[in-house]
Amino acid sequence: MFCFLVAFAAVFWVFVRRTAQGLPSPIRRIGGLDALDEAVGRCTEMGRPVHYTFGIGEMDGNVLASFDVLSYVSGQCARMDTDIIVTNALGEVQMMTEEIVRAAYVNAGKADSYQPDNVRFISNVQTAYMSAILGIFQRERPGANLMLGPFFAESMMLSEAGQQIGAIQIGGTGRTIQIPFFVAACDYTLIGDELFVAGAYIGRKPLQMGAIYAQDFGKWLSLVLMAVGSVLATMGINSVVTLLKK
Amino acid sequence: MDDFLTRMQNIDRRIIYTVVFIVLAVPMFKPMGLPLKITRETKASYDAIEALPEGALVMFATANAPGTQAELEPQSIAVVKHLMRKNAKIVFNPVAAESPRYCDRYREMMAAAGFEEGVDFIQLPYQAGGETLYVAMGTDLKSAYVMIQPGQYELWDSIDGMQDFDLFVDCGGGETQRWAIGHIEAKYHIPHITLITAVILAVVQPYFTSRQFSGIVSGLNGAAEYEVLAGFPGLAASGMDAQSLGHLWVIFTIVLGNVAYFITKAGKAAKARGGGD
Amino acid sequence: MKFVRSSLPIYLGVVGGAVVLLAYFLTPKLLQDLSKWFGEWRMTLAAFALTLGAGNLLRIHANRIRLKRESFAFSYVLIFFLIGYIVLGTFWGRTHPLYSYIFDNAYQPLSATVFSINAFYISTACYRAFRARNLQAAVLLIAGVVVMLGKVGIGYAIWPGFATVTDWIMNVPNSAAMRGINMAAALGALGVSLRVILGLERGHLGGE
Amino acid sequence: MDLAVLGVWIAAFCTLAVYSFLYGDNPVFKFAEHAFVGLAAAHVAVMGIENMRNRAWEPFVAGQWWLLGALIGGVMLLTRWFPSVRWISRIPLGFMMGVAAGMAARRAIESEFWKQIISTAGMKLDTLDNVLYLVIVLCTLSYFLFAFNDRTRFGGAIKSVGVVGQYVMMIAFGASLGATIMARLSLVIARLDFLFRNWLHLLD
Repeated sequence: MFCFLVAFAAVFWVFVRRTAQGLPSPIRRIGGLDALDEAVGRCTEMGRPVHYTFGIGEMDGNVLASFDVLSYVSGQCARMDTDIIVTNALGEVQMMTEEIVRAAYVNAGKADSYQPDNVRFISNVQTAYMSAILGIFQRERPGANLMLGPFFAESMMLSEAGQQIGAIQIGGTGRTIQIPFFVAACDYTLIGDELFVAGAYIGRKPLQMGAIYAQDFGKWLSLVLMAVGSVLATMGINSVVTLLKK
Repeated sequence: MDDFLTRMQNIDRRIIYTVVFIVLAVPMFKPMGLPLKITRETKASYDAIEALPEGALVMFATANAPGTQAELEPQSIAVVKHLMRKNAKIVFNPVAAESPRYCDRYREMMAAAGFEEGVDFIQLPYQAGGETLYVAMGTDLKSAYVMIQPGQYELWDSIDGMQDFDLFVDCGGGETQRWAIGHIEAKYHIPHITLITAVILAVVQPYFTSRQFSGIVSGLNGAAEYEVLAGFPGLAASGMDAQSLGHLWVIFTIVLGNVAYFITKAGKAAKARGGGD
Repeated sequence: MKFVRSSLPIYLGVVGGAVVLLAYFLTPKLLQDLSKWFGEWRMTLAAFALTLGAGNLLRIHANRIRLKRESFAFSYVLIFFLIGYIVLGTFWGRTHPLYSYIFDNAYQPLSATVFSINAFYISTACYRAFRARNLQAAVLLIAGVVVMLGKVGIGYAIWPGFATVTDWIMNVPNSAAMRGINMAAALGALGVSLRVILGLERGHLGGE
Repeated sequence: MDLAVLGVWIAAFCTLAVYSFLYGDNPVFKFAEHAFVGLAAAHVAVMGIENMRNRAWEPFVAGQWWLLGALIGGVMLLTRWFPSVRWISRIPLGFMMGVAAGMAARRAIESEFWKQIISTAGMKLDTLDNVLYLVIVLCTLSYFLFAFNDRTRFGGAIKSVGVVGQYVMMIAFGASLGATIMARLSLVIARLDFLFRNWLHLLD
């Protein structure tokens, strides 16, 4: 396993280097990410704010990946003069998002339009968070509801509440159990890994593209290991499993 | 007619909600006594506790919160009662900010049954940190709880680390199960059973198949089954009828919506072909 | 100074992440100790951050009152309960009878009821989502309805096979698909984390 | 009226206030919502303060010097309130992000990736279910291959395998939803039980 980690990191590094020198980079399309501009555009037309949330989960890979998207979306909002409301459940994520949204406004040359009160800490208590969002949806009527991060049971409630006010909704999480709820109530859903490649997909920076290649390498490796392993296991040879357990 | 069909496709949500209320309330007054099937996951949990030696050491980590109490509280009470019957020594460990209040109640329950605090059971203080806390417990239990002074609890002094435990019970509706097996089961291989909300059963079940969890009690059904197995008639069994009836109503609305949808679609297709009205 | 401002946070992240990750595989005592300390530090820092969050909430609602925003009167309610409960819990402790009384009779029912709204919302969401608009939606619908019927007695009365089919769907296609999604997501999480641990992620904290 | 009865009435008011939102937003719900958010934030802050004291300050005073790091970091976080020095708070934030990434990587690789490969690779293909299981895992995973050009023949093939994966995922999502509805209903049952039994005494 450690060998895998080292190999993964090495592949990662090599691909980052190579994409920096300019490697052609085809990626398949991801509908949910293409829809981000549509969502912001719609809010601009309707004069409604965009709502962005990470859910109430711990600061993990989902949150780190979602930071990339937030950075992009808040930049778009700044350019289009559309408000973005970010609601947070974790103290440290609140601080990070303040930094990100502020930086996006500065980079867009709209430092003056940044409104600190729109990046809001609500509560890390799930139900208190939910009730506050229900209120915000009813009173501030966001035209788009972007939910990307480690979601728990709030996924169902937020997406249904957003549906009721007619917001265009994009949900995405690596927490597999919550994906069905997003599929049921959102216009677009980022399934699992699609969230993690979001940064690369939007930004197309060499570093992030490198990550996609390394992840694909990991997937190919596991595909082969599983296929070969179980065929061998059927023939009574357990060498792949023994090797992996080392 | 068309108007009616269109309306069946978009029933006002308030009507759906009202009927949900009614179908859930009625069976509470008029129970129907539908039969209960015991799943192997619940049975396995019961067996794991039944197999414990007298006076076994158990950690009961709980992330119970008001949002999950409808399902987790009946389960927890049944399991704690069962552990009490086995005279187990229990370390209650609230791992979410709202959980200490629940542990208070389990302690009161044990104290009322004649168990002695500090000797037979203790409650650890809540700490923020989530997964970090599980890592810390797996690394070095004692230093994860530096605030407990030596001599404060007899039971705590007799414990060196996670390896001393005979059973780890993890209760929660979120991520704690994965932390428990990732950072504690993976390292010490002590039996783990988990009490969960029914929603997350689909993700937790693979860990039962792979034997990382010895048992799963899931949802109100799981609680009712456990109550039946252990012979404590209780909270959960009474809610089962209401649950089934509410479920039928939801199925009914789905069928209605689809039938209306297809009739309208067929009608439109007929018109497109030039059929008369 | 520029280093401290923009690079130090990133390097500290590199050190923190690398130590925690490597301590999982390597055993030197120093590494293990450091990893343990870092974990403890993060827990304490998380506590600080939470308290700061309450401060943010206070500021926003104070601003609402100051600017007389829509329905600002309710911000007084929020601030009253926020400050009152903090004072009660900090100076008299969480074991004070009044603290527990409020927790049991207001906090807990509020929380449980808000959560139970999920039951209503899922019923309307399924009513809309489970409609065979296209082939994918049809697949979703069929799997959903079969499993729903497999879970209740009446399904068994219609056709005893529903329970068997439900078990099969849950154990084979559902479990296998979830495993595939999980594995891909785990690699994604690993990729995102490595970007931080290798110090390649400069976007979020490096700005001025 | 004694305190316990009053408590039940307060709880019943809270329950009904929240359910009133199902009909539409209204002042009673607004009151309940704001009170709840305030209480919840306070409860968490009380826990946080308690943790700072018993987790960092007291053990530090008792001689665990290494906790100094956490205390300094905590004070640095507090600089957020002062705009001129708020950049200082980024330093502990960077550290927290790093440790979070380390933890996430640890769990991702071991229990969610590696063990799952082992479990799948060790599966004997002696039943139809097992063959199907393997095929589904492979198809689903293929859906998440991103770096290919679907205009080549090879890329087209991967894409079609991924489409199969997509359909299987729809089965899984439908099944999960179907399995969840009933469980969610139990949440309302518990509230109704409270209203009918403890408040209105309609049930014994």
